[in-house]
Amino acid sequence: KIKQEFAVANISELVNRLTENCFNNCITTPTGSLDTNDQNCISQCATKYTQAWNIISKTYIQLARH
Amino acid sequence: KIKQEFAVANISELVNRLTENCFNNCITTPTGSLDTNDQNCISQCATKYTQAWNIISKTYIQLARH
Amino acid sequence: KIKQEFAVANISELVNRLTENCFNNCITTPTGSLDTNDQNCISQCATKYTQAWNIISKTYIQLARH
Amino acid sequence: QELSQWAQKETEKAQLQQNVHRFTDMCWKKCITEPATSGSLTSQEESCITNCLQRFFDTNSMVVQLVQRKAL
Amino acid sequence: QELSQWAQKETEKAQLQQNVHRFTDMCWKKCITEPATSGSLTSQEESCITNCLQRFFDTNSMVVQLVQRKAL
Amino acid sequence: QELSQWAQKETEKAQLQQNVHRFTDMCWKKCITEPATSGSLTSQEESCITNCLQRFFDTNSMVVQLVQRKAL
Repeated sequence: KIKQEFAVANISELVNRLTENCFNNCITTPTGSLDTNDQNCISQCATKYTQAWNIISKTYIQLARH
Repeated sequence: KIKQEFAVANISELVNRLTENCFNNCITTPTGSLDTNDQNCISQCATKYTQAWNIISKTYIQLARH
Repeated sequence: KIKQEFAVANISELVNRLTENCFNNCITTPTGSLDTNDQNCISQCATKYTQAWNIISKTYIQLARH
Repeated sequence: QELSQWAQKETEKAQLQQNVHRFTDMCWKKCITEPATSGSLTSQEESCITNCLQRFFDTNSMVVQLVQRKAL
Repeated sequence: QELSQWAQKETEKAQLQQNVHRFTDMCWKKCITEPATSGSLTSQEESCITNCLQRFFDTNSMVVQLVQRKAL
Repeated sequence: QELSQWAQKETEKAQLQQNVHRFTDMCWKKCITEPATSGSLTSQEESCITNCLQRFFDTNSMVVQLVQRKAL
């Protein structure tokens, strides 16, 4: 059960960091709504951020072993 | 008494964030003293930051309800 | 023994902040290795950061007394 | 039990206040880029700050949905 | 004793995950400066992110050595 | 009682050290914008860093006074 809590905490931290970084990446000047461009940018940014997170995970585990 | 502590903590956090953001907003290159321009900027910035804090408070409470 | 722990914590925090600030100062676009220029920059930056830390220590202790 | 309910409410209130500080900081940095020259927000700055929080919540909702649909 | 070993391992894992979040955030900010226009990292962004973490570790090693040699 | 006084002093010392780290970080970011090309601060950088902390304390005093006079 604790293991699950760790996993949940991990996803929740990813959602928080992803939201903050993609909000900053895509929404330079906040307007009255998210238009199609904004939504596309956020969705693409979210995929890219997850890729970056996977790369750092792998590289970090390799580096931490040595 | 605990309630007061929360309120005090809240004002203290506002003072800290306001100081940091208005220092960065007004003092681009720190010199030997705060001149009149700096002081005017800090005082105006402090009022504006408090306005922003009030807007965010109201909007956040509205959004949190839904 | 606790005193040593405080001192160790202090050095460890200095190493962390110094690493982060000098990495950002010297490595604008990360490449496949640290070349000689990067290494010189990091070593010089580290000395400068330590100087800044000493200045802030002295000035902060003076200001905190008043 | 009433005491523990009261304690929980106070904790929630403190958390809410902390979020207000965090979001004010974030939206200030996004919307206010020039040194202050007057003692009140321009209408542009004011709407930028309101929109900033709303669009941040929209972005958060989108990200949560993408995670739930395992689209990432 | 087994329980305390298990607890220690879980704590280490949580710490490791936290570091991964911290470094992803740092290298994202360093390597991704333009708004996203496609749903995958360019090869340039990808190698920037890998290199970012490795060079950060190199920088950290250099700093630790300078401190140990009392060169600061 | 002596022990608790000692503990309090150590806590204050740790807090002071933490502040020194926080302010060094803040003033470094404000005053040092170019990559290092020499192993010591220029006189301009040096005075910027001293002034940075003093003006930050001045700003903090002004803000505290504005809050106390309920001028915000």
